[in-house]
Amino acid sequence: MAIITFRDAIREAIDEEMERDDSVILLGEEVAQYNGAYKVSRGLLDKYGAARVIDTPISEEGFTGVGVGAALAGLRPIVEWMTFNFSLMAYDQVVSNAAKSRYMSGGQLKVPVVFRGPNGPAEYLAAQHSQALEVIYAHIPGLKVVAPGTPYDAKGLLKSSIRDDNPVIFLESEMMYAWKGEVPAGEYLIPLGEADIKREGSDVTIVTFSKPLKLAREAAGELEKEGISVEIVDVRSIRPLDEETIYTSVRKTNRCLVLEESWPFASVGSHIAWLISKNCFDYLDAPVELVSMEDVPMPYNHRLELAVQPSVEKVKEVCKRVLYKES
Amino acid sequence: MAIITFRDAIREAIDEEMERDDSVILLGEEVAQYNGAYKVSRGLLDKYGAARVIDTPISEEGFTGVGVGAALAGLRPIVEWMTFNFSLMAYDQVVSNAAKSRYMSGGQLKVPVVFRGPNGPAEYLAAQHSQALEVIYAHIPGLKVVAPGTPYDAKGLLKSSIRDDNPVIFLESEMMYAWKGEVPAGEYLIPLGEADIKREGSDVTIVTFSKPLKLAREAAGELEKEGISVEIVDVRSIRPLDEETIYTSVRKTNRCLVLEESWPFASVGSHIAWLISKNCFDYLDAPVELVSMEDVPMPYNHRLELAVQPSVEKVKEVCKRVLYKES
Amino acid sequence: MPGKYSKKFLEKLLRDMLLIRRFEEKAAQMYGLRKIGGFLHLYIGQEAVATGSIAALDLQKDYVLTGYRDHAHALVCGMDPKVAMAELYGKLTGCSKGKGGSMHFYDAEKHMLGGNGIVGSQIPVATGVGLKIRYRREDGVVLCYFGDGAIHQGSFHESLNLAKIWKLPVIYICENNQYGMGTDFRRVSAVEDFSVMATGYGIPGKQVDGMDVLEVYESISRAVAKARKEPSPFFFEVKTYRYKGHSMSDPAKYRTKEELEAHKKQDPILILKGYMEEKGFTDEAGFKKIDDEVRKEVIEAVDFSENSPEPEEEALYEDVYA
Amino acid sequence: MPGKYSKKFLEKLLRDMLLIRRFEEKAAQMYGLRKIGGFLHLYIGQEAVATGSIAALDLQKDYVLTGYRDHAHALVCGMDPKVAMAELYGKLTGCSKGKGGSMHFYDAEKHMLGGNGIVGSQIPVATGVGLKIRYRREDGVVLCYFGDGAIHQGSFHESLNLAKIWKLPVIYICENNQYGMGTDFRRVSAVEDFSVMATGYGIPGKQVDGMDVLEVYESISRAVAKARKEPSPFFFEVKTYRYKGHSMSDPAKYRTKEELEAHKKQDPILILKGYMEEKGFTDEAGFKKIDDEVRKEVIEAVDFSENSPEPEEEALYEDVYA
Ligand SMILES: Cc1ncc(C[n+]2csc(CCOP(=O)(O)OP(=O)(O)O)c2C)c(N)n1
Ligand SMILES: Cc1ncc(C[n+]2csc(CCOP(=O)(O)OP(=O)(O)O)c2C)c(N)n1
Ligand SMILES: [Mg+2]
Ligand SMILES: [Mg+2]
Repeated sequence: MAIITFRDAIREAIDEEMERDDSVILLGEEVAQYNGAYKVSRGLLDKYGAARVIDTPISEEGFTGVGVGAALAGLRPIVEWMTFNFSLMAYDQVVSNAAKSRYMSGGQLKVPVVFRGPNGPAEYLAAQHSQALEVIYAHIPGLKVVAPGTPYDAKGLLKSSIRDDNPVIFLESEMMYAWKGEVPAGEYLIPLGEADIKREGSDVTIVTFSKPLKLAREAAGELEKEGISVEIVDVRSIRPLDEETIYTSVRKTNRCLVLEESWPFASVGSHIAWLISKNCFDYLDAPVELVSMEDVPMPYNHRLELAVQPSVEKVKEVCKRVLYKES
Repeated sequence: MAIITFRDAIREAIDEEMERDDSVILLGEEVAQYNGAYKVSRGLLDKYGAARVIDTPISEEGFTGVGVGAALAGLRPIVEWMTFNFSLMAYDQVVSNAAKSRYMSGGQLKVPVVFRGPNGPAEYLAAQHSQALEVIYAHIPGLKVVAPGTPYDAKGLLKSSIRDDNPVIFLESEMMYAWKGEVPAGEYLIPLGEADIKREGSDVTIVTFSKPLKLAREAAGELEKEGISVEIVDVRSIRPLDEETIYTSVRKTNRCLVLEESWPFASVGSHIAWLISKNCFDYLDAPVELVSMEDVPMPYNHRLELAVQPSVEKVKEVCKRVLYKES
Repeated sequence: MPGKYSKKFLEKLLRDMLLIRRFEEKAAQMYGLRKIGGFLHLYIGQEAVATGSIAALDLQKDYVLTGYRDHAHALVCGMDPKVAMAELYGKLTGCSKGKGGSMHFYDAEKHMLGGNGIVGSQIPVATGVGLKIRYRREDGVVLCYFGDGAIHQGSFHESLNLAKIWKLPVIYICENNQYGMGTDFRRVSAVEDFSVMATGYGIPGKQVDGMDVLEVYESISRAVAKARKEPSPFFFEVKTYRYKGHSMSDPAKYRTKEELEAHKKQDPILILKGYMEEKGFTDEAGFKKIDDEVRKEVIEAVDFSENSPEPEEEALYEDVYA
Repeated sequence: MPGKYSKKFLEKLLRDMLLIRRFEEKAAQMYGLRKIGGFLHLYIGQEAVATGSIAALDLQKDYVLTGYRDHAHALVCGMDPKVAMAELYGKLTGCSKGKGGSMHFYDAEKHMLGGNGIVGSQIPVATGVGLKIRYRREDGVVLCYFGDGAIHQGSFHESLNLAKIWKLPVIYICENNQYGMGTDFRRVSAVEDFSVMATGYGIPGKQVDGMDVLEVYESISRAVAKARKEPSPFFFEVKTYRYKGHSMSDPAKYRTKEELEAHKKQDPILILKGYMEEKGFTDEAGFKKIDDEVRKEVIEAVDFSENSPEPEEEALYEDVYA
């Protein structure tokens, strides 16, 4: 299998879907002539032309709503938010229109639009540019929310998202774009709503999604050397959430931590932690723990910004805590 | 003690604070000449004049940002959102500026602004007008979020919120405005971050806030007749959250349900439910349950919209479930 | 313009306006009887705007999007008054199966894409519909309606710029009925003549008398014809007036009785009726005949709604996802 | 305008522009050495805009807010270059204690209220500062800066309308440096002359040559004087050019070398230098003296930053709440 970057996996997904279906278009800031702020759309303007790969002004509310309208009218727009931080300006369009048009019209309409771009912190970007904002979308019925952690998953899930008849929020990450992984040459689809066991283990379950998957894997590797066997459940899509796969794992290991990179208060992670606490109540040998961002805005200073984020050390420490081991 | 409405309690708080401190101003759609869409600000224009009670155009992003800027510059604006649904248009201003200016400036600035208005469903208003949106604010460090359930708490908490040097999101409810309760004549303040035991009991704890407090009380009254003793913890402020009062109650009753009216996925309620699951792990005799809105947009039809929302019946049923009683 | 319009065409306009008026009068009555709840925003007084402008469309290829004051637009697009009334009743037979209510009328088949309860929120959506038309090289246009209150939303500004740079066939229609809820538009608007706002986007802007259905029809028709040939946006400020309060709960104390009465003298139905009488196309009896037919239709709509079933509780979970 | 400006005043302008340029050249160098990380948006080429406009202010009563390209505005407001450089280094001695970085310079005492990383997000905030001035019946003004990219945000539209209806003393300055990131403004703008956009709000709008610090100073001074006397908003499109990429990671391939070189011939520092030479206020030696002083200051700023402590980890939890 080819080893390609997460960035290329995303591009391949978009490219293949644009090739396959001329109702797919891409719009956003700098997606065309600049080839994308993070070069995800490199080459697509040349291949598909300016009618299908469309540079927008800095008008997030406007072009997000345009994506909704074009979808209502029959296209399958992919809207790139340069980062999710800027989607705050377009939040009304997503919540009021994308998520609700179908319901409010009694099923007459559908809204096949994908909103995608980097979410979560990168480096040295400070408070306004380093937010993991998945919860503001995951909370809303009518939306789907997808959060791949590998190039393979990214491609298969994005293709499914583009073909989905519902509005899908697709989370990427600036730091992940350069990550590499195996991606098969031919076409494949990964259905939304299926978690994936990224590592089998018996002592403790780590439930995670998106970028922190890497931390989970690294921590699991190190813990293995200490004789601790970690199972990793990568939920991959947050909404719909594959609860059964999570519970099956936790009922086996009896111990669990949830790992994410957003703020902890009312996060996707704390929700999953409650679901497990409730649905695996009789199986849990320890409370379900959460490793997340610290509950503060992101500072610019690098030492501080690292301290704010989840880390391999933090994951290992909390794994030991749920195992009641001194660390 | 005088019996007054929630609406009047809010107005009294605003009135007293405007009287006390000329840096307090009120702005929002229809707050002045129309006396407020829900008549909360009745009489304030006459008393304080158009320089302090300011009608805005329908420009939520604009006037919310104006509130932030005026606060940065030394005023204490109270910004009324006609309803929280419309605050989606201003979300960037709250998250990017109100919540972060202090941190990003290394503590140079402060942002003493209150954003208030009705949150949650009323009646027959359908999907875009019936959202309980507290979680999109509660998730954000730098904000405080306050959610009174009685006129007494509303007045004391709003006065504290106006005097607070931080941005405070203050949740009211259209349905609550006409509710009546005892409010003492003189000035009093209720500190943010203190929960209140609204009813003592021994069998099960209901943790709640805002409008659903009423359901909790009604359910508790009915359950008492069935020999079930319910303790009600009204958290009153969501951020900061008074965790200790919650845990003390649950460690006593050993059973708990959290009651709210927002969607359940990654809600304030599911977060509290996880906190309890974790921090009262050794005390819980049953999983912590959540009673919330159903996970769907709000339908217009009245039968459906009632079915969507938490009810006394649902609360009673879930109380019995956590007590392992057949209902 | 003698002989410019056929009797048939004028009768259709008259019938549409009468249908809106009688439909809403009945809805208000049913609201009083608590058959209908929540917000009910009446269009009475503004009938000429939706009627005259949508008359310029071909709904095979054109589209309509508006705000929450949307009954008229749906009816003129051809929504069955039964289905419309049933939606107000929250019945399963309503256009949105009782899930939408007054603010959320949709008729996908007739290209009426809503109703929107969030002021200004439909403007970018309508712009996106225009993008689809342009992308597909169709010769349709979009009519995007919003109020004088909505014009101060950022969504207006962003959309007009987008429509201009992408040459989208979207006709933006500000229905200036003088008030946004209780607020006289002059109190919250930097300019009194909104048509100048189009200048900032290099878009043609025009004020139109919205009480005269033929003036509306002519202005919009011209823009539609141009946009069909060479896709590009247009902006209209249509001056109109609502006779009722903002919604059923608004006593409208912010205006004088004299002001209201003065506007009622410019009633769009009476103006058209007068014109038709002049042309010899109608008389009292002819007018009454149409009015009676329309009234009957509205009564049938009420009967239909009364006798329609409510949605089952399970319907809650349907239509969340496709 | 012979004799209009004192030598001292012109030297101050020259020094400010040189300080910006040398400060940023050094910052770019330190970025290359990885002493500074993240986004670093340089103002080089645009110096005349911040310098000329802020020179018109009295920062006892006036305020400045801008976007993420904010070093210049902070320095001209009087922020110590040491404190500015230390912020880029993320040091405790930085203006924001190392928490803000390049995009978040603040100097509350000098009324420089930021730096903002979200395009257009500062515009309503600046408008709110104007509201405070008006409410307190002060005679201050606010300068609100934003880019050609920001003008298409809804926040611009909403703010200008608010400022007009409330008569706020806010001077909106669009720094049109021709590009928003990689996008030539003409590609995404319905109009080429942004000053016409002011018409839609009944606000005076004017284009200004932003490479000529005195033209900037004069235009803004006049507006400041008017707004002090009778509070009201103004809008300026200041035409300028950035020599560097959008941020350090941008190779700026979207423009030709010729275009860049042509603009460099209009260098704001050289223009002022030439003017001062003409007036006999400076010569090569005099210019070099100021430049050397400024360069020394910048080196001291680097030394200061190098030797400053990092914040302690506990600082994380500080400054979240007041
Ligand atoms: C974003 C938003 N803000 C506020 C409201 C509440 N609201 C509903 S209608 C309305 C007035 C709108 O006036 P206008 O645009 O003139 O339309 P009209 O009602 O006159 O048809 C307001 C403030 C809303 N629905 N959405
Ligand atoms: C709301 C928002 N959208 C997008 C971005 C990413 N971004 C940062 S700067 C920029 C270009 C801004 O251009 P302009 O306003 O002309 O300012 P300049 O950089 O030229 O000074 C973009 C798109 C952002 N920071 N905020
Ligand atoms: Mg109106
Ligand atoms: Mg620019």
